[in-house]
Amino acid sequence: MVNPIVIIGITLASAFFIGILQAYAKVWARVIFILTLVFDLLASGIVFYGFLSGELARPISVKIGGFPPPIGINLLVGKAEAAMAVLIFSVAFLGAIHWFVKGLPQPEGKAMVLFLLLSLGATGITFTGDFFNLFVFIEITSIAAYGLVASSRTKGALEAAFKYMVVGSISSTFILLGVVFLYKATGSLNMMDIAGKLLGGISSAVLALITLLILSGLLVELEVFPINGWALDVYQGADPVVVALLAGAAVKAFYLVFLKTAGFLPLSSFFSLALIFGGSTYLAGQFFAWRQRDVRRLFGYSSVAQLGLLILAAGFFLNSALASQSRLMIGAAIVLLIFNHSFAKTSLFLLADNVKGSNVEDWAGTLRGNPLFAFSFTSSVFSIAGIPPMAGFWAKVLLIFAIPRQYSWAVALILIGALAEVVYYFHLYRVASQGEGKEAGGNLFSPFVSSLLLVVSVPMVWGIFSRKLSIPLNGQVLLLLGISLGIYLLGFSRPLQWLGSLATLGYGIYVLLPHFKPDLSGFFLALVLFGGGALLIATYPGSKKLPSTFYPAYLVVVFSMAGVVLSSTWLSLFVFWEVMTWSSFLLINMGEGKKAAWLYAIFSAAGAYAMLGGIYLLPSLRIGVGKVPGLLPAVLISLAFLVKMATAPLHIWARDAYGESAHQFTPLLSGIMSKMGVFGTALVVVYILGVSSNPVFRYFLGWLGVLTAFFMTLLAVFQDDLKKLLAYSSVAQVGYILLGVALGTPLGWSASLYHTVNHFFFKALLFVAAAGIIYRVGTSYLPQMGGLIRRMPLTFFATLLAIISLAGIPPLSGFAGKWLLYSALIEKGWIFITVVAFLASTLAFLYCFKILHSVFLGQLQEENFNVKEVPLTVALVEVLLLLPLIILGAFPRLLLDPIDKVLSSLPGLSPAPIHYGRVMGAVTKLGHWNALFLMVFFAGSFLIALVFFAITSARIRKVGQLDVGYSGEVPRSAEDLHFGYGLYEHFRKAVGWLIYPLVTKVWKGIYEGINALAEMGRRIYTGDVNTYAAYVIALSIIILYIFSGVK
Amino acid sequence: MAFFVASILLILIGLYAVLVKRNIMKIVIGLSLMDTGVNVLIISLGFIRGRTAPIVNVKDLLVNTSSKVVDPLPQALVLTAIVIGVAVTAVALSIVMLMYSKKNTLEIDEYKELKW
Amino acid sequence: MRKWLALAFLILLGFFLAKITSAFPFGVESWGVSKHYVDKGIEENRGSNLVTSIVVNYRGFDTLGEVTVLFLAATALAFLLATCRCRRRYERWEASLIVKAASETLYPLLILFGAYIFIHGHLTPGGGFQGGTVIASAVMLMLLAHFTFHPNHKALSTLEGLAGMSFVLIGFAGLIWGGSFLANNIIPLGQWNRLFSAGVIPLIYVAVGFKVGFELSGLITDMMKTIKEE
Amino acid sequence: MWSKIFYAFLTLLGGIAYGLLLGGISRKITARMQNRRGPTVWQNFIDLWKLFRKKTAVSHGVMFYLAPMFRLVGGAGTFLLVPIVIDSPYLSNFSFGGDLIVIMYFMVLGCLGMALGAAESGHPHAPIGVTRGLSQMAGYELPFVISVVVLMIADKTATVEGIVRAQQGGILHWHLFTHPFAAAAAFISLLGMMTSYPFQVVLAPQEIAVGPPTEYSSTFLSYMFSGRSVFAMAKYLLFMDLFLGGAGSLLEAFAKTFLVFLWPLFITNVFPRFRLEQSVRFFWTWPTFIGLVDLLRISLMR
Amino acid sequence: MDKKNYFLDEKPEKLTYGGVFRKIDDWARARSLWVVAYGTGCGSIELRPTFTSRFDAERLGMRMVGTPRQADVLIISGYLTVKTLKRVIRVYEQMQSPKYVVALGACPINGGMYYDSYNAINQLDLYLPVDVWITGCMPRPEAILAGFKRLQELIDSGRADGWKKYIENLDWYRENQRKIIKNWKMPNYNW
Repeated sequence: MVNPIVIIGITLASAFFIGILQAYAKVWARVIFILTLVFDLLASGIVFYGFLSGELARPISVKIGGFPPPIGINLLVGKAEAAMAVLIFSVAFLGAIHWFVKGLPQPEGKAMVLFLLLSLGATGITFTGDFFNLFVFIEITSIAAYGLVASSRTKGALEAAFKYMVVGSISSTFILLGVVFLYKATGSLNMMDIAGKLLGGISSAVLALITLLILSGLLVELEVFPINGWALDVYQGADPVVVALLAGAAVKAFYLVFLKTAGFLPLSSFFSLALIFGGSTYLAGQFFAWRQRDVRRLFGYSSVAQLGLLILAAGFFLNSALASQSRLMIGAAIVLLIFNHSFAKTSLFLLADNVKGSNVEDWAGTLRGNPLFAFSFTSSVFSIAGIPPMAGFWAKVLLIFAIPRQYSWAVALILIGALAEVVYYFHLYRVASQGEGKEAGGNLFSPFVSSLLLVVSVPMVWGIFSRKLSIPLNGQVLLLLGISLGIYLLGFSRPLQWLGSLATLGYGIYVLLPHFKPDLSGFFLALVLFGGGALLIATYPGSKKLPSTFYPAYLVVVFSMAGVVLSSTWLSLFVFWEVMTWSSFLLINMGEGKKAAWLYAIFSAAGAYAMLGGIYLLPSLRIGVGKVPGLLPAVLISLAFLVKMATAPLHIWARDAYGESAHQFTPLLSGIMSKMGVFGTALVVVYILGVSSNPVFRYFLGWLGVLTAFFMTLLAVFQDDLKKLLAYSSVAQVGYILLGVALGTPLGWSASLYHTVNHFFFKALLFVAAAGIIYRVGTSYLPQMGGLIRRMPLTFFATLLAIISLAGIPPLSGFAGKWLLYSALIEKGWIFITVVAFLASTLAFLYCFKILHSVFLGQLQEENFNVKEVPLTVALVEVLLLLPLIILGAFPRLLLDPIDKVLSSLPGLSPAPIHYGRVMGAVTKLGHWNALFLMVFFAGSFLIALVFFAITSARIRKVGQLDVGYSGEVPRSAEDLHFGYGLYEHFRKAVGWLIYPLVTKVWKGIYEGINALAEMGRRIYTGDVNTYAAYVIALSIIILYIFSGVK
Repeated sequence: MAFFVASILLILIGLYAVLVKRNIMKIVIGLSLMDTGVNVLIISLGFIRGRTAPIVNVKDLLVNTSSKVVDPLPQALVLTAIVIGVAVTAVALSIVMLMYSKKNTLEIDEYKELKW
Repeated sequence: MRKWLALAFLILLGFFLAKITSAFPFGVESWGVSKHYVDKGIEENRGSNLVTSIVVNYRGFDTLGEVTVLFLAATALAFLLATCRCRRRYERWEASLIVKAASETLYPLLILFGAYIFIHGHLTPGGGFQGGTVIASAVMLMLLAHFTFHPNHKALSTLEGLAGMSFVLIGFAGLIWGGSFLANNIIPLGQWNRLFSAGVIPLIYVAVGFKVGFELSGLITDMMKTIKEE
Repeated sequence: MWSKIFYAFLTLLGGIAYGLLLGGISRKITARMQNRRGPTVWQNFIDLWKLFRKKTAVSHGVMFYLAPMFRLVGGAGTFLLVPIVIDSPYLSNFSFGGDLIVIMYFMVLGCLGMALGAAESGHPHAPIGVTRGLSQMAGYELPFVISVVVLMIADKTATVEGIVRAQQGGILHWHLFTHPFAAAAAFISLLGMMTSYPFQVVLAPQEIAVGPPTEYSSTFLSYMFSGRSVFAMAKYLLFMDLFLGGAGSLLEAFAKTFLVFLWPLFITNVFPRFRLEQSVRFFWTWPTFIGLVDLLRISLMR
Repeated sequence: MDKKNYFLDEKPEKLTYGGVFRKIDDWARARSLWVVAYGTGCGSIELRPTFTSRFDAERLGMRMVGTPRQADVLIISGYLTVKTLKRVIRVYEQMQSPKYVVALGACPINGGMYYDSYNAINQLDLYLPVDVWITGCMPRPEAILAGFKRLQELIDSGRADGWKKYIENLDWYRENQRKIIKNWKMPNYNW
C-alpha cells in the first residue's frame, strides 16, 4: 500500500528537481515530469484499488510530523479522495501528453513545474484533513493556475488570468478568514476534530456565519452563478490543456472539499443553500450557453452547469432527512457525474484545441472524415448530455430517482436543464457533423483516450446501476445490442456489413422467438423485428455513401425498439427508449438535413425528459394496472410518445427529420419507430389512464390525433419534396392511430392496431420506393420527376397499391382501418372528430394524387431518360410489402383475429364487437362490410370490362409522350408540358390560411424568446473585474444574511 | 478592539479599491491591503492581554507556559499567510507587467475582451 | 453611483465581519490546540521559539506548502516574464558612488545577517523566511545600486531547487526512519535553548532560509532584468 | 347467386341507360332555357355509340389504357352498392357488400383511376383538371360528411338500408324534413359533386378543354361516358336513399332520382361559375354552417 | 440524348370500313358530329351564331369540343396561311377516324381575295381531304348549317371518306405539304 503522503512528497520533490534540471538537461526534465505523473497515477490507483478490493475499509489518516491529528496536520484519504486523486492524475496525464505533442510553452521547464504543482495542489486539496492546510493547497492550486492561464498564448488569456486572480484572492481571503475564525471558535483546525466538536449541528449564529464565510469562498471557486464570470473567461481565454486540467480535475477537487466542509460543518441551512445555488447555476449555465458562439466558452457554460448540478446533488446528499438508500444513490450519481464530466470535458477541451478558430461555425465538418475526432466528440457529447449508454445517463437517472417526492420541482429543474443542454450541445454536434469535410488537428491521442475511458466504462456502469435501480433490462436485447455494435468492425466492406446485419437480425428473431405471444408487446415485437428485417434488405443500395456506423446504428434502433416493447418496467422502457432515440438521431444526422437532426434531438429529448419526470411521479415502476394519482404522470409520459408520433403541436421536427434522414433509414423511422409512440400511448391509456376512465383527457388526445391528421394532411398537399410529403402523410396517419387509441373502445383499438400494421406496410413501401427512386433519379424534388412509370413500372405498381391503401380506398387493405375507425367513432359518438377525420382523409386524396402524378405520371423529363428500375433489393422489398396489402384487403381477418387476441389480453379491453357473416362480411352494430366480396367483385368486373374493352375497342396506337393535342403546336420539350410546379396552387388560395406556420412560429418564438432571455441574462458577465468582484461581495453578503439567520 | 476595527477597515479599504478603482495596479494594491488586513486580524485574534511572545528562552517561561505567553498558532499561520500574499502579489505584478506591455495601459476598461 | 454601491456592500460585509469578531473578545485567553504546543512544545521539540516549532514541526506540512507557493510564484513569474516584451519608459540614472560603495559594504553583512536569522530560527524570533527575505533584500540592494550586478540565475535556481528538495528529503527521512513524514525524531533533539537543538527544525529552517533567499533574489532579478533597456 | 349477379348486370345497364337519358334530358332542358330546340333526349346514346364505334384511338400507356375500366367499374360498383329498392331481393343489388362508409370510399376508386389515366396522358390540362376536381372534392366533402354523420348518428346505423328504414312512415319522416339543415348542406354539396355550375371549373371546357379526359378518345371515352352516367345515377340514388326516404318500388326510384336530378340542373342553368378557391371557400362556409346546425342539434340532443 | 419516344414515328395502317354495324355506325356518326373548336381564319366568327341560340347547331347533334382527340369534324374557317396549315395538318392528324373536313368560304377553294398572297395557300385539297365545301365570303350560318346537312347526308350514305383517302394517299399529301411547308419541324406522323 502506498502512503498518500508519498504521492505529495514525490511530486513536490520532482517539481523542485525539474526546477533544477531544466537548466541542465531538458530531456531529463521531461522524463521526470512524465514519470512523476505516471507514478502518481499508479500510486493513487493502488490506493483506490485498496479501497475497492476491501483491503482498506476505513479512510486512511496519515499523520505528519509524528503528531496525532488535532495537534499535527493529517491527511485524510478515503475512497472518494483516492478516486479523486486517480481522476486528477489521469486528467493531468492526458493533458500532459497532449501538451507534449502540441509543444510545450517556453520555458518548458517552468511550464512543467506549474503543471505538476497544479495537479499536486488539487490532490492536496483533496487529501488534506486540516482547514489551514486546505487553504495552503488552495493557494498552490490557484497560483499555479494563474500562472498557467496567464502564460497561454491565446487571446485574452492575460485578462482572464487577472480576473481569475482578483476573484480568487477575494475567495481565498474569505476562506482564510473563515478558517482563522473557525480556529478561534473551536480551538482547532483539524476537520475531524472540529466535526466532532460540532456533532450536534451548528447552533450559534457566529459559527454559522463562519461556516458561510468558508462556503462562500468555496462557492466562488465552484463557479456558482452569478460569480462565475471569471471562470467562463478562463475557459474561453486559456490554453485548452490548462482548462482541461482546471475544469476536469481542479474544480472537482474543490467540489469534494465543498462536500467535506459542508459535511464537517453541519449547517442547517446548507440544504436550501445548495439547492438555490446549485439550481440557479445549473439553469443559468444551461440556458446562457444557448447564445454562445465561442465553443470554449460554451463548454465553460456547460461545465458551470454541471457544477451546479453537482452542488444541487450535494444538497441532497448531505440532507440527513433523506433515506440512506437514496443518499447512497445520490452519492453514486455524484461519482458518475464527476467521472463523466471530467473525462468528457477533458476530451472536449482538448478537441477544441485541435480546431482552428473558436466559433461554433469553425467546427463545421470537423467530424467528417476524422473518425477519431468523431468518436471522441460524439462519445463526450453524449456523455455530458446524459445520453445512454454513457455514464452520464445513469447519473441523471440515479439522481432523479433518489430525490424524494416533495422535491419534485428539483427534478423538474434538472430535467429542464438537461433539455437545454441537449439544445446547445446538439447544435454544435449538428454543425460539426455536417458541411464540408474539414481537416482538424491530429493531436487526438488524449481526447481519444479520455473518451475511450468513457466508452469502456459503459458496460461496467450498466452492470452496476441497472442492478442498483432494480431495472430488469432484458439481457437478450442487451446482448443483441452488443452484437449490433460489433457490426461496426465489418466497416471495411459495406456488403459484408449488410449481410452481417441481416444475420444478426435473423439471430435476434431466433433469440426473441419466445416473446412472440398474442399480447401487446408480442404484437409490436413482431412488427419491429420482421418489419425491421424486411426494411434492412432494402438498405443495401447506396449505403456506400453512408458512414460505416450506419448498420450498427440501424440494428441498435431495431433492437432497442424490441427492448422497449419487451420492457416490464417503465424505467427499462425509458432506457431503451433513449437508446432508440439517440441511435436514430445518429441515423437522421447521416442525411443531409440542415436542422432536422437537431430539432429531432430537441423534441425527442424534451419528450424523453418529460417521460422521465412522469415515471418519477408514478407510484410503481412496473408496467401494470395500478392507482395513479392525478393526470400529470400520464400527461408527462405520453408527451414522449406524442413527440415520437409527431402529434400536432410537437410535429415540427418530423418533416425535416423524415425528409432529410438517410434514405435507407426513413422507412424504419416512419413505418416502425413512429409506432413505438403508438405502443407507448397504448400502454399509457391502458395502464395509467385506464380505458374507461379519464374521458376528458382521452377526448383531448382524440382531438390531438384528428387535428394532427387534418393539418399534416393539408401540409402534405402543399409539400413539394417527395420524402417530406410522405413524412407529413406518415404523421397524419399516425394521428388517426392515436385517435383510435384515445377512443379506448375495443373497436377503436382494433382500428388502431390494424392501422398500425397496415400503415407500416404501405408507408414503408412508399418510403422504400422513394428511396429507390431517389437513388436512381438523384433528387427528391417532385417537380423534377414525372413520367417514371415508363421506366419503373414495378415501382409504380407497388406505389399505386400503397397509395390506394393509404387513401383507404377499398378493396385494398387500407380501408379496413378506416372503416373500423369510423365505426368506432360513430359508435362512441365523437361527432365533431368524426367529421374532421372524414375531411382529413378526403384531403389525403389530394396528396395521394400528387405523389403518383408528380413522380410517375405526366411527362418523363429529359434528364431522367436513362433512369432504370429500382435496384433488385428494393424491388424485392417492394414486392414483399405489396403482398400483404392485397391479401389483407381480401382477408382482413388474418390481422383482425390476432388483434382480438391482443385486445383480450389487455385489462379493460375485450375483442372488438364484430361478428363475421358469410354474406355481409364483417358486421358491427352500426354497419357491415364484406372485404372479400368487394375484392372479388372489383377484380372480376374489372377483368370483364377489360376483356370486353380489348375485344371491342378501336384500333389503338400507342403514341409518344409529346403526342398530345396542343392547339396544333408541336411541343418542344417534356418540361413545357409537365405540370409539376404549384400543383395545388389554386387550393392554396382557398385554404392557405390554414397552413400558416403558426406552430412553427410559436416554437420558434419560444426558442427565440429563451435566446433573448439568455442573451439578456448573460450580459451580467460584463467582463469587468470590478463588477465580478462586486458580485462576489454582494453574493457573500446575501449568503451571510439569508442563510445564517443573523438579523 | 481597535486592532479588530483597524484590520476590518483595512480589509474593507482593500476591497474598496478592488471594487471601485479602474486601474489595474490599484486593484493589485487593494488585494495587498486586504491581505495585510487579514494578517493583522489573525495576529490580533491570537493576542492575549498582558502576555509575552511565545519564545521560551528564559527558564521562567518553562513552567506553566500557557499562562504566560500569547497564542503562537495564529502567528505561525500568519507567517504562512504573509508568504502566500507575497507570492500572489508577485504573480499579480508579473501579470500586470505583461498586460501593460501588451496594451500600454492600465485602465481596466481596456481589458474587457472576454465577456458574455 | 458605483462608489456608493460599493460602499454599501462593504459596510454590510464589514457588519458581518464585525459580528463575527465581536464573538471573540479581544485579548482574552482562549486556548485551542495551541495549548498543547505551548505546554508540550519544549518537551517535544526542544526549540525555544514556539512559533518555529509550530511552523516547522507541528504544522510543517503547511510550511512545505508555503515553500512550494513561493517556489511556484517564482516559477510562474519567471515563466510569464520570459515572454514579456517589457520596456522601460523612463531614463535610469546611475546610482551615486556613495550608494554604490555603501551597498557593496552592506551586501555581505546583510547576507550574513540573514544567515544568522535563519540559523537561529528555533531560538530567537525570526526564521527561514525572515532570513531569506533579508538575503533577498541584500541582492535587491545590489541590483538597485549596480547596473552591472547580475546574480548567476542558473546557480540561484539550482540552489533553490536543492534547498526545496532537501526539505522534502528531510520529510521523507522522517517517514522512513521516524514513522511519519517530517517526523522530528530522526536525529537527537538536543538541549533546550542551544544552537544544536530541536532536531531537524534548524535543518529545515536552513533549507527554507536558503530557498526563500534564493527564490526572492531570483524573483527580483527576474523582474528587474526583464525590463529591456531602451 | 348467379341470378343475383345477372339481375345486377341488368340493373347496371338500366342505370347506365337512365343516366344517359337524364343527361339527354338535361341537355334538352338547358337548350330550352336558352331558347333553343336542343338535341334529342337520346343524343347521349347516339354519342356513346359513335364513340364506341370509332375506328382508331390513341393510348399513352398502361394506366391510360386501364383508367376507363377503373372509371366504369368504380361507377358501377358504387351504383350497385346503393340499394335502389329497399327490401327487394334484386333491386337492392350488392348493398350487402358494404355500408355507407364503404360507399363513400368506393366512390373515389373510379375517380382515382381516371385521374391517373388522365395524368399519364402527359397533357398539362389533365392534371390541372384533376387537381381542381380533387380540391373541389375537399370542398364539398365537408358539408356532405357533416350531413352523413348527422344521419348516421341520428339513425344509429351506418347502412343505407338502415337510414332508409328510419325514414319510413310518411313523407314527413324523410330526412329532408327531419334534418332539413343537414339535407340542405348535402344538397348544396351535391352541386359540387355533379360539377354543375357554379362549381364547374373542374371541367371548364373553354379553358382546359374538358379537363382530365382531354386526351381520351373513341372507345376509351365511351367507357368514361358510361362510367360517368352510372356514377351520376349512383349519386342520385344515394341522395334519394339518404334524404328522400328511399324507394319502395322501381317507379318511385325513377321519380325520386329524377327529383334529385332536377336540383343541380336548375341551379346550373342560372349561375355563372366560381373560381376554384371561391368554390372551396363557399363549401367550407355556408353549407358547412348550415350543416353544423343539425350537427349541433344532434350532439346536444344525445 | 435519346428522344425517340417523344413522338410516334410510324406510318398509320390503312383502315377497312364495314362490318355488321355499318349502317347504325353511319347513322350515329352523322347525328353526332363533334366539331373541334379551332378557328383557323376569319370564318370562325360565323361559327359562334351557328352554335348558339339563334341557329342552334346542337339540334343536329353537333357540339364543340376542345380537343382534337375527341372531335369528328375539322372546320377550316377561311384562308389558310402556310403557318396555319402546319397546325391544321397536325390537328387533323390527331383526330380519330372517322373524321371529316369542312372548308368554309372561298379562300380554301382558290385562295379567294388572297389568291396572290405570298403566304396564303390557294387550294386546300392538295393538303387535306375535304369532304364538304361551303362557298361564300363568308358563308352565313344558314349556309354552314346547310353544309353540315350535306355532310350528314354524305356520312349517312357512306360517301364521306376523306379520312380514308388521306391515309391511302398519305405519301402524295405529304409531298404536297412538304412542298409548301419549307420548315417541316414536326413529326412525320402525328397520329
